[in-house]
Parts: sequence; structure tokens; C-alpha cells
Amino acid sequence: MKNEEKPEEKSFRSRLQRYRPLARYLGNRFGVYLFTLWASLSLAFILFRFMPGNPMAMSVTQLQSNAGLIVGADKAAEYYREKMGLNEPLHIQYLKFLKNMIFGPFDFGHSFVKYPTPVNEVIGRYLPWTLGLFTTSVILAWILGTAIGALLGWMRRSRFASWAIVLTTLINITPIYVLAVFLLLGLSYKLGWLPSGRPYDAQMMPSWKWPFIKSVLIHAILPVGTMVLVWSSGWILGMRSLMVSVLGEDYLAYARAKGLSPLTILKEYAFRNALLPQVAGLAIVLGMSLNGAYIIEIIFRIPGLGTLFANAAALRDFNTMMGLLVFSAFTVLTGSLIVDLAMPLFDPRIRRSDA
Amino acid sequence: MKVRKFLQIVSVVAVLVMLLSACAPQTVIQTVVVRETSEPVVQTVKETVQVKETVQVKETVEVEVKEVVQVEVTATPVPEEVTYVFGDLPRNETYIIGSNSNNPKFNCFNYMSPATKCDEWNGGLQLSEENLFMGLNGKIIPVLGEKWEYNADYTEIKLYVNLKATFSDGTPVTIDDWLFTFQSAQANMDKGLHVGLSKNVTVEIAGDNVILFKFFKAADEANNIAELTVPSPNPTFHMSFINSTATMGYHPIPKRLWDGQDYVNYPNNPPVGTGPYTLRACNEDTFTCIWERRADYWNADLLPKPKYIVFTRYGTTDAAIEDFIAGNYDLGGLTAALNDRLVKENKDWSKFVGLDICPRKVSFNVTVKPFEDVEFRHAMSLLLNREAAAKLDTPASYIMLVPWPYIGEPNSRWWDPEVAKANDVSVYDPAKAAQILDAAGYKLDANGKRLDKDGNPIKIEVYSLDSGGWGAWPRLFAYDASQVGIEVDVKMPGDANVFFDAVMKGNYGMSIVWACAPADWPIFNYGLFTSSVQKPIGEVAMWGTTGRYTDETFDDLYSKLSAMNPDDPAVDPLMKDIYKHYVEVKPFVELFGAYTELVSYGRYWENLPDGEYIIWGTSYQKMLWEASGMVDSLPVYNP
Amino acid sequence: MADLLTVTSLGQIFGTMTTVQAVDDVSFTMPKEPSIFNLVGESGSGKTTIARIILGLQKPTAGHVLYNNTDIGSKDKQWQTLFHREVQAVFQNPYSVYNPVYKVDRVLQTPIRKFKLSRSQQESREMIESSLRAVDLRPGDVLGKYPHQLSGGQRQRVMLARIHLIQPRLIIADEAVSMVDAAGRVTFLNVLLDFRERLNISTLYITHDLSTAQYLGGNIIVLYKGRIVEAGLTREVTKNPLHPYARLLIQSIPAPDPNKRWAEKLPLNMAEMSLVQSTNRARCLFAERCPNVMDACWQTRPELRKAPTDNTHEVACHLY
Amino acid sequence: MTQDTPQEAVLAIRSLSVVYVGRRSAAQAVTEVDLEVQNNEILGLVGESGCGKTTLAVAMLGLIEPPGKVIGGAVQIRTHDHSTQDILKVKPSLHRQLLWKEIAYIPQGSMSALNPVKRVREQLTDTLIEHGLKKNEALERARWALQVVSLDAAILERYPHELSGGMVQRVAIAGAISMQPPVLVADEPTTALDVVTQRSILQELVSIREKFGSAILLISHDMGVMAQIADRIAVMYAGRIVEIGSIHQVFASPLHPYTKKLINAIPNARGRESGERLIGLGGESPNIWRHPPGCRFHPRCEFAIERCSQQAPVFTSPNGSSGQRVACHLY
Repeated sequence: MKNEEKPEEKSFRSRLQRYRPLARYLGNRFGVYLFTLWASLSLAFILFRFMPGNPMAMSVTQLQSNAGLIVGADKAAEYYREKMGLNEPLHIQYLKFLKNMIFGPFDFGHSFVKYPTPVNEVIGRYLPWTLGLFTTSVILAWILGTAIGALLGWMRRSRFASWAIVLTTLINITPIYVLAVFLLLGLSYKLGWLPSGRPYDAQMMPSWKWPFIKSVLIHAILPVGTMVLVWSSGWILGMRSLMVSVLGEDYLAYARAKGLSPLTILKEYAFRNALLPQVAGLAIVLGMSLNGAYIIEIIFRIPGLGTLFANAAALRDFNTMMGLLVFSAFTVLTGSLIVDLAMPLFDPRIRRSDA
Repeated sequence: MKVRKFLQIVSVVAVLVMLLSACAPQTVIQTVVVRETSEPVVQTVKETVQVKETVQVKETVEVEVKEVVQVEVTATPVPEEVTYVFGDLPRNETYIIGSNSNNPKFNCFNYMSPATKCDEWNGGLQLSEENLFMGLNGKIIPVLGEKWEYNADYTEIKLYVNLKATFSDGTPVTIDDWLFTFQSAQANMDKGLHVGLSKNVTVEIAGDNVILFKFFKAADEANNIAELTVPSPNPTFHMSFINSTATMGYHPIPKRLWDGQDYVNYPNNPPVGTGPYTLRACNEDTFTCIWERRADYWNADLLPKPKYIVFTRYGTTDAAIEDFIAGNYDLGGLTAALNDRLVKENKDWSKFVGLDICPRKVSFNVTVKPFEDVEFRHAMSLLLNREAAAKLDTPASYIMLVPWPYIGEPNSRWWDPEVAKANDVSVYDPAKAAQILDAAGYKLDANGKRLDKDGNPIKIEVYSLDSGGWGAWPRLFAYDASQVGIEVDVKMPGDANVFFDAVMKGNYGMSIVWACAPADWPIFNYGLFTSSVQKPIGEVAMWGTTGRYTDETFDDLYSKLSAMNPDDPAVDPLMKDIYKHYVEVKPFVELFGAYTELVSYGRYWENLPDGEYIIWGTSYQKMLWEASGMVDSLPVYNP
Repeated sequence: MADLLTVTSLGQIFGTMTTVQAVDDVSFTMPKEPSIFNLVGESGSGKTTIARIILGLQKPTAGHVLYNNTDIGSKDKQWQTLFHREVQAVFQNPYSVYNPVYKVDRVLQTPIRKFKLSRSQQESREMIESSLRAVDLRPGDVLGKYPHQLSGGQRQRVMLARIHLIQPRLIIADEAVSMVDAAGRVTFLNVLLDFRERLNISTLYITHDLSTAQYLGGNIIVLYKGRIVEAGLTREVTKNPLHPYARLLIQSIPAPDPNKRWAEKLPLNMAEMSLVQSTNRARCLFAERCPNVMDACWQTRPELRKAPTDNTHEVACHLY
Repeated sequence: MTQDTPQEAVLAIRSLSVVYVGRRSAAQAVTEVDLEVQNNEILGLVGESGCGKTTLAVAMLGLIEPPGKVIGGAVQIRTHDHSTQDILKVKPSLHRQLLWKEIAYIPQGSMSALNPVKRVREQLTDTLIEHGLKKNEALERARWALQVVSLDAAILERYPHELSGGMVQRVAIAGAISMQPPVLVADEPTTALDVVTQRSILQELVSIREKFGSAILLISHDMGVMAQIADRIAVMYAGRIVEIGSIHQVFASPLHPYTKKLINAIPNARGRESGERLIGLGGESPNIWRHPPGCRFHPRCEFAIERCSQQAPVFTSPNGSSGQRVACHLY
């Protein structure tokens, strides 16, 4: 039989061909990533320029109204507007902004409020708290939520699971600030077991010594606990319903018919398949966690990026706001890019499908 | 709170006592109570009896209680245990000030730059600084300065400073430091928001402790209002120059450290000043600054009582309330209602108020029709229900008769009650307003709408902020205006920036204005209507000049008055004239004056001040002097 | 031209870098007179893509579709409304068409409202009931129920009742009975035949199950990998299949007679497709499965031409 | 190949009843089903969707899950070591061992039968390993099984979505025979496949039976499929077996009115050529929540007599021969 396909199959070209869809998939995702990043950069720039009020006018007004009439206030304001390039035409500002983004890279200039500290340094100061508390909470919540959700899904018919789901739903619909305040007043003020906010004891200065670390850890219990409690409930509910739907799949019935042990079925068939959307969710939420959680920060007096943004917005600190928005867009987009790039590792269907 | 907790313990003990009384010997009871102090034990008795009555073991119990009291009376009182706060600070030597500031520059110690939102009373910077002179109770108290002298034609001032002060790093303040301080301020007046010295002044050293200011005529006289000091003979100068505002006076800065530094961005951390406190720690992460009293403070007589002063930030309102109840602050303030409850329910807390030197007024934008018409402004003034608005703002508000803040009666030298009455100052009379409008030709149409002189329905754009109680007056006004056929468009942007933007650029009809003025020489209020300070519509005008009102009478009287000494009896008729003109032309009308409320905790620190000291721009330093009871013994300077 | 539906040189290519030709030069016409037209092929033969193109759900990469002599891509709003009324689809999964939160009634009431078929509540009620009876359903069994309370066959027939209400000119039935069991199929097919005979509704019947096409009669097209391999009258094609693939299909229908069992085991290469998909389409695509494969099959694409046996019969095979 | 001579059944279902427990009532999905499958026999189980075929298959494997419940009966299998076990009674660990080793299941050949994220190799070997094979033995066995169903061993490294429907079905068959179980249960194994693939899969089942002498319980709604490969056929209606007999007997002389209708409803060219219409079953398929009393088929039966609505019929063998039995009052 004259079959011209046969030799083709063995060739390197054809093997390369096999991964073409993968390459295209990755290429597409990266292209979309870069475009979205540019779009959000531009949006960040435009958005804040069109907000009413400007940082200098704010300063001057505040000082004038507080302290009466001040010599040269408007002149001083003009001086700083000039210095920060706010007097230039918008398109020039935009081009300079893009240049600083690309060649800086990510140079947002000085913070107006914390002049002359560069924005990146300001973000760097607040970032550790966000990373340490929020990102940790997101990850902890995810691990806990996924594990508990998988178990509850697995035991979906037991009475215990039904009650657990009711409880989880209750926690899930409780606004996080309500729970936070409740826990704060209860555990901290009424019982006095835990400190009432602040990232660490007020008289301490940051260091790598044990007393400081211990203080940070003790202070972290309440905020991290609150966040893990609320956030994990979402993951529990999500993972449980994923598990339940996976358990209804034909291959699960087939796996049981094969006489596989429940543990194998749980691990290899149910959990693994239900995990895919959860992994995707985590990466995106991880990116978002870097925005901090303003409400939690306020309640527990934690200097995270959420507070920074709120303050910057209140005081029209354009550069810091832009920096944060771009940082946040960057982390969220990178998070989902990583998921997109990593998904083929988890899901063979993406790896070589043409769709 | 300690007492409450104690009472809880006591009631628990009492119940235990009750239960034990049935079976246990009485000795047990004695051992239980011995460690209590004598005073609260009386309360123990009351508590115990109450509980017991309900359980009907009255007889035996009363015996026990007597026993307890006897034991107590004979016991020696045990001193209260010292608790520590913020690590190792003894609570009874620490004064804790709570704030709800969100200022990101909590630990900012150089407030020269307008870009940095750094201000003096955030983390307690003023504790490390001192002024030349301080205005207190209408008196001028010399601090770092001794006195000032003018030359004959008022073109020179000699400022005498005392050189006893030392900086917090131990070095003495020299005359060179003073010269450097003034020269730096002058050199950076376009960059910094520290009171800038006019460029028309030269500063030099004229003696061991004397700084000489020489004035010369400026080429350009279209100056800022505060630069009124040159070149004519001008005794008012000290009001704006030496003591221009309550806080932003001149603090000496050490040349050693500041020379060659960027004046507005030098961190000054830890701050080096002459004040009684030095910074021990300040942390933006925890929003807490801890100040420690200086052992080497030069003015030992005025050494404040607290060894430590802590500035820290509240948590959420809920948390703050708990902290207040627990006595975790010595000074702070919640909302008026919460303050009241706190004071009512906790006897250690007391409330006091201070005069707000920035009373609320309403500004008319005279570039917008029909506000150019004084009759119309008059009618609008009559529609302002000030009593109701003031009540809704804070309970402690007062209706103003003059444009400057005062307690009791305004200074009679500067105003005339008859004039005020004749011009309906702060009068609310909608009926009269309608009459005036009718008479002035603002007719009602068939639908009951008031028409302007061109025959179009009148619509007024009113701007205010809805924070605090400021949302009350525009709503009241809108109602009253509608009753006379005028439609009011109330705008209270949630974002203060929108408000400022509209008002300062002149895009409004009526707006709230808070005009801060020193009570002791209030001519600044009239300076707002001089032609030299006006800006065209669309440009950002100075706060207070946003209504764009100006006329020759103000120009004329104001230029005369600003060149006079307030003590000069010749001032009086001129002040009455300018007051009369003001209330006649009504560029502003007064809304109400206000007080600020604070609460203080008396368990550790008593005799905290009230009155005018806890006000905008008054330093905590002054307050602490007051708290120490030393104000009366302060030397007074009378120029 | 007096054709109801004209499909000309239809082509559909999916993908950009590696491409899949789902439909390759497919042409056929359905006359104005009520008729049945069968489109038969295994999965991947492009039959569903053709259905989607005809319904306007997808734009073809080549060729065009005329309905009543007008291109279905017409921008005329009025024409489009008419087209959407006159051409109705019945899909494979009857469940997914329904919104599970609404009662079945809604599926029937919507077209009445949309096309303003009745003037009163009473009239629409009567119309619905008579339509249900027309598809062999008792109104009481169906109305007031939710989709999940009906069997697959019932759900599929409710879709037919909907069509009965709308009275379109053409039904596109894409694998409409593949999820209905054998018993339900007959009812469904009979309804289609009734529609043609009594209501003058034509049907484009798309299936992988030749036996149902056989039952419906009319015309047939056998598709293989997007191409027409054989076309003609259903009776002719099923009785005398010419293309080896058509022959294979006919032979593979399980005869409902234990005495007529398949004689020999089907060679594996005829049953399964290779794991490697060839991109070369300039040849007979059935070559690797064909028992009669010749050199020419690997080298040139066989054109669709008239069969030697019968005038109405066309075949694309190098054997003829 | 009909076995008229009595022989010990390799799979015997005795009076099996399964219900679905609802909130207020219970649905009789399978009622008192008796079935025997002999060695080397393909027993077809035919009926409309909803008649309980699949429930019966699942119950046979002992895998009924809530809300389903087995309320009576036994499923006895004769194992490799000639002992007899009741699948419904053994303890879970033994149950899992019996599955696959003694009774294996062939699912419907759609992609969804296999775990999409695991390679074919893992899905075949994990089962074998859990049934006591070593890793390399399991791999060897998987290779062998694929070879039996004429698949290339390269398939081992593929994921399900990379295979055609026919291949997935072959993989499923390979899995089922990998332990050479005496009984195979194939539930609608060709429903989703086109006719050509269906034919090759059905022929594969026949050759498996020939090679290993397995007993195959083939579940389908398609009488054509039954006619092609089944030896005996059991017709199920509304949870009950209504007729059972050799395929030749049943097709030649169907006894139960339902069986007759089923056979007449097979669409093909014959009927149409003569211009006739096939007659559908008429009426609605049974609702398991509300079975009619007596013979469950009587509301749809044109021959129904009064007795049918009162009394459930029992099995009889009206033809005298041992092979064909029917539950109908007409006989």
C-alpha cells in the first residue's frame, strides 16, 4: 500500500507540527497579555488625569484654610507642578509616562505626597505587609478551602457535610468587615487574648530579631484568621460543587466499576479534575491579593497597599495611584498569564487541542 | 475599664461567697477579700447585699459582709500596680493622644513642602519646636524671642532672641542659627510653605542676640496680602510677621544640619528642635510616635509633666470606643454623640470644647447673576436659618454678629450693634426676604417661580460639603428659598476636591466658606475684598476670595487700617466704618461659629485645659503648659 | 430557479496555523416542493458545520447558501425575520435547548408571541394543544411540566410541536434522534413525514444513522471528511451504493434479523481512523480505509460525477 | 449459540429489586429481576430508555448509590476459583477485588468514560495495580489487552481526547478484559458511535467471547444490535423482565406485545418501500414513580384484558421449549 503519511509521521517536522497548537496557544496568550498591560497602563494614566482636583490645589487649600493666608503658597504650588511635569500638555505627559514605563522600567517618578521618595520605594515599603498578610492568607485560604471543599464534596451525602455547607455558606455571606470587627471586639477587647490591630507592637522597630518576629506573628493571627476564614469558605463552596459535578462524570462511575479504592478515586479521578478550575482561580486571586484589602487594613491598622491607595487617592497623589494601578494590573495579568502558561501542564486537553 | 472589671470580679467573688457560706467556715471569706483596697470594698458590700437578697440567704450573708468591712479597714492600702504601655512606658507617666488621622506622613518632620502633606500636629512634631512668641489668652508670651523694636520710620525691626535654648541634640542655639533660619525661609519662599519672608527684606545680625530686618520698596506692589508690610511705616507688621499665625512661626533650625540640604525635602528625622520633647521612636507602620521629655530642656520652669507623650491612631470606630472606655487614651475625640455617651457612662472621661477660629460663612459669587445685586444678597441672607443649621452642626455653636470668632461679646471697639440690627446681620426672616425680592423687582410668575430682572426663573447653585453637620444649611436654605419661589440646586460632592475645584474657580452661586481669623485683630476678614487679591473666573482664587467681591471702599479703608496699630484709638471709627460697609454690601454673610469638642481621661492626667486652647492651629505644647497649671506664671511681653 | 435551498461550493476551514477543512466544496439543492433531504456521514464529516452555515450561525469560508434565491447573509431585516421563521432547527440534545427554570409551555408560547400567531389567550392555548397532538403528545402529559420531567423523546417531540406551531418551510434536523431510543425514533420520523405530506414542510435530515435516512427516503448525500462522496435518491443509494464508503455504511447497519448477521469481521483499518491526520487533501480521503484502493486514489482527488448506472446518482470515486 | 441444556450460570441475578428513595415516595426502578448468564454467552438486555436497564447494570456491579437502594435479591457470580460470591453481600475490599477480576464493566464509548487528564496507560495500570499486579506486570498486561482489541501499544501514552470514539471504546474493552473476568457487562457500548465503528466494536465483543469464553451482558435499546450478536435476549419493561429467550426464538416469534412492538419499530428501508409506516410504540414510556397496577404494560397494550390491570403476570413458557419465557396474561 502506498501510504505517503507513514514516513511523514516519523519526521522531526511532523513532531514539531504536533506542538504547533501549543506554540500558537502560548503566543496568543502572551500577545493578549502585552496588549492588556499596555491598555491598563494607558487607562491608569488617563483615569487619574481626569479626576477632579489636583494635588497642588489640595495642598494649598488645606494649608490656607488651616492656617490663614500664607505668603507664596500658590507660587510654591506652581513650582511643584512644574517640577512634576504637571504643566505639560497631556500627550507629552503620556509619552514621557510610556517612556518611563518601558525604559525605567516601571518608573513612576516621585510620590507627590511623600516627595521626594520615588513611588516604587513607597510601594516597596508597603508591599511586605501585603505580601506577608494578604498573600499568605490567600494561599492558606486556598489550601484549606480546596482540601475541605474536596472532602465535603466527597462526603456529599453525609449529614455532617450538609451542616458544614450551611455553616460555610453563612460565613461566606458574612461581609468580611462584619466578621473582622466581631472577632476584633470579641477576641481582642472582651477577652484580651490577642492584640487589637497594628502590624506589631507600637514601640518596636522592624528588625529580624525574634521578639519583633514574634510580635508580628501574634498581631497577624486576627487579620490572617479573619481573611482565611472568609476566603476559604468561598473556595470550599467552589471546590465542593466542582467535586460534586466531577463525581457525576461518567469516568467516575467507570472508575468505581473498575474496583478502584475510594482513596485512588478521590485522589486521582475526582480531586485532580476538580482542581483545575481552582488552580486557575488561585493564580488570579493571588495577583489580586497584592492590591491588599483596604477594609481589613483599616480595621486592623495594617499599612498595606490598600491603605496606600486610599490615601493616595484622597490626596490626589497621581504618581502613586498610577504606580499601584499598574502594579496591580501587572500582577493580576501576570498571574493569569502564568495560569494560562501553566494550564497545559495540568490539563492535557489544552496542550494539543486546536480549539 | 478597671472599675468595671473590678466590679465584675467582686460580684463573682460575692456569688462564690454566697455558695460557700452554706457549707464553709467563715475564715475562707476573709482570705478572699484581704487583698482588696479599702475604697471599693464599700461597693463590694452593696453588690453582695443586692445579690443575696434575691437568693434569700440574707441573714447569714449580712454577718459576713460586716466581717469583710472590718478586715478591710484595718488593712494597709496597697499602691496601684503600675502598668506599662507601648512596651516599657509607665502608664501613669505617659500622656496618650489618639487621632484618627490617615495622613500617610504620620512621621513627617519637615513640613516645608506643599507637596508632602506633612503637617505639624500629626505625629507631634511641635513638641520638639518652639516659637519666638506665642499668643495665649490675648497675651503675647515670649518664648525664644525677647522683644522687637522698630526704628523711627518703621523701615527696620530689631528682633531680640534669647540664646539660652539648646537643640535636642545638646548643641546651643546660636545667633548664626537664627540668621540661617530666616535666610533659608527667604531663599525658599517659592518652594516652601513655611512662612516665607518677603524678598523685600534683608536679614542680618546686629548684635549678640539681635537680628535686624531692613525693608525696602518693592518694584512691584501687586503683592500678596501678607506682604503688606513694606515699605510704609507699619506697626501691624508684628501680627503677620512675628506672630503671623498660631503655629507657623519661626522655629530655629540648626545650621550645622540644614546647611546645604534641600530645604523642603530634608527629612529632619529625628527632628532637632528646642522644644521640651525629643523623639524616641516613630513608626509609620504602627502610626505611633513616642516622645520623651528632655532632661536638658532650657526652660526648666516650664517643663511639662508627662514624661512621655504618645501620638497614635485609632482603629475603627468600634475599636476606638473600646479603647476609650478602657482608658487607652488620655485625649481624643469621637463624634459628638459618642463623646456625650462616653462622658455620661464613664466618670473618668470629661468633655471640653474649644473655639474654632474658622467660623462658617456663606460666600456669594458676585460674578453670577443675580448675586451682583446687594438687595438679592440681603434677601438670601434673610433666608438662612442659622439657628437650625447650627444645632444640626454641633450642639456648641453660636450665631455670629461680626465676621470674626469670639467668645461672649465681640470687641465693642470694632463694631456697632445698631448697625448690625439695621442690616439684618444673622437675621432669619423669610417674609422680609420675600418683601425685599418683590421690592427689588424679582417678580413671581404664574407658577409661583421667582423671576430675575430679565424675566427668567431664578436658579441658585449652592455648594457645600456633606461632611459633619455642613449638609444641614443648604438643605434648610433650599427649603426656605423654595417658599419664596426660588429653585435651589444643592451640590454637596462626596469628594472634597470637586467642591474645592468648583468653588475656587468661581463656578458656583453660593458656597460655604470657613474663614479663619485671629480674634484679636480681625482686619484680614476685610482684606479678602480688596482688588489686589482678586483672580479672574476660571483661575484658582485664594480661599475666601472666591466670591470675587471687591470695591474701592474696602481698598481704601483696608489700606489705612493695615498701616495702623490696633491699640490706636483712631482705629475704632475706621473699624466701625469698614464693619458697616461690610454688613451693608454683604460679600459674605455669617452662618455660625463653632466649637471643637474633645474628651480627656482624668485617671492619670487631670486639670486639662478648655477654652480657646484646643483649637485649630493651637499647639499641644500650649495645652500642656495649661495642663501643668503654669500659664499664669508665664512672663508676658507687651510691645 | 425555483429552489427552496441552494448550497453552492460550500467550504469551511477552521484554524489558522493548522487547518481543518470541515466542509469541502459541498453543493446541493432542495426543491420548492416539500421534500426530504438526507445528509449522512460519520462524526467529523462536516454535516453539523453545514447545518450551522445554513442556519446562519457561521460564515462559510467559501461558497454561499441561497434560500428562496436570496443569499442568507442578506442584510434585509424583513427578509431575515422571514428566514428565521421559515427555517427551523431541531438539534441533537433536546435538553440543552430548554431553559431549565421555565416550564415547557414557554417554549411553545414564545414563537406565538414572537411571530404574533394568535390574537387571544384562548386561541394560543388551542393552537398549542393541537400542535402537541400533531406530534403524538397528550397536552396533559407535557404542559405545566419542567424540561427535566419529560423523557428525551418527549422533549424532542415538543420541539416538533413548536415547529408545527410556527409552520416553517424547512426543518433542519441535526442528529435529532441520535439520543432518542429506537422506539422514540419512529414516532419522530413519522412526524417529519407527516409534516411533509400534510403541511408541506421540507426537512434537511442530518444523521450518522443511515437506517433512519433510509426510512425517510427522499434524496441523500453521503459525506466523508467534508466532501460529498455519493449523492442521489435515497432509495437508489441505499439499494445500490457505489462508493466503497457508502457501501461500508450500508453494510454496517445492524440488520434486525439474527439470520442475517455480518458475515466477516470488519478489517481494522476500515473501522478506525489513524491517529495521524493527513493534511494532504489532493487525493481520495477514504483511501486509507478503502478495500479497493488504487494508485490513483493517493494521487488525485476524485470528482463527483454521474454514476454509470443511474442518471440521478452521483459518486466521487476513481472506480467509476 | 443457545444453551438449552441447564448449566451452572456464571452470573445469576436472583429477584433483584432496586428503588430510588425520593422525599415522599420510592420509585421502583428494578423489580424482582431474575437473570442468568452462562459461560460463553452474550445475553442481550433490551428496553426503552428509563426502563431500568442501566440501574440493573449498576446494581449488578454492586454500585448502587443513594438515593438508589437495593431492597432485595442477590447477584451471584462464579469466580475464577469456582466459588460463588454474592456481590451485594461481600465486604467492600473483596467487592473491589471482584470488580474487574470477576465482573468487568464496559462503559458507553464516549470520551467522558475516561479520565481526561490521565494517560491511557495510567488508567489501565492503576486498576491492575490495585488488583494486585506489580507495576511492570500491569504494564505488560495492559499492552497485551490493547493487542487483543487490535490497538497499537503507542496508545498507552495518549490522552483520551487524542483518540477517536472507536479507539476509546476499544481501550475500555481492553481494560475490561485485562483481568480476563468471566463476566463482562457492556452498557450501551456503541450508542455514541457511527455505524461502521459500531459494527467493528460489536464484532470485537464477539471475538472476545470466542477467545476467552466470557459471558457478556450486553445492554442496548437497539434491536438491530441484539439481532447481530446476542445469543439470548431479555426484554425489559418498566423495571421488569417481560420476555426472555434465544435471539432466534424471540425474533421469529415474539410473544409479549411489547417485544412485538419493539421489533416492528426498527426503522429500515423495508417498510418504506411498500409505502407503509412503521408504528411507534404509542403512549408514553413508563414513569417509574407511578407504575400502573397489574401488568405494567397494560395502558399501552392493545391486547390488554381486564386481568392485566389487576394482577401482575408471572413467567410462563407457552411454546413448551425451555428457552423462551414470557410474563403476559395472554399466555
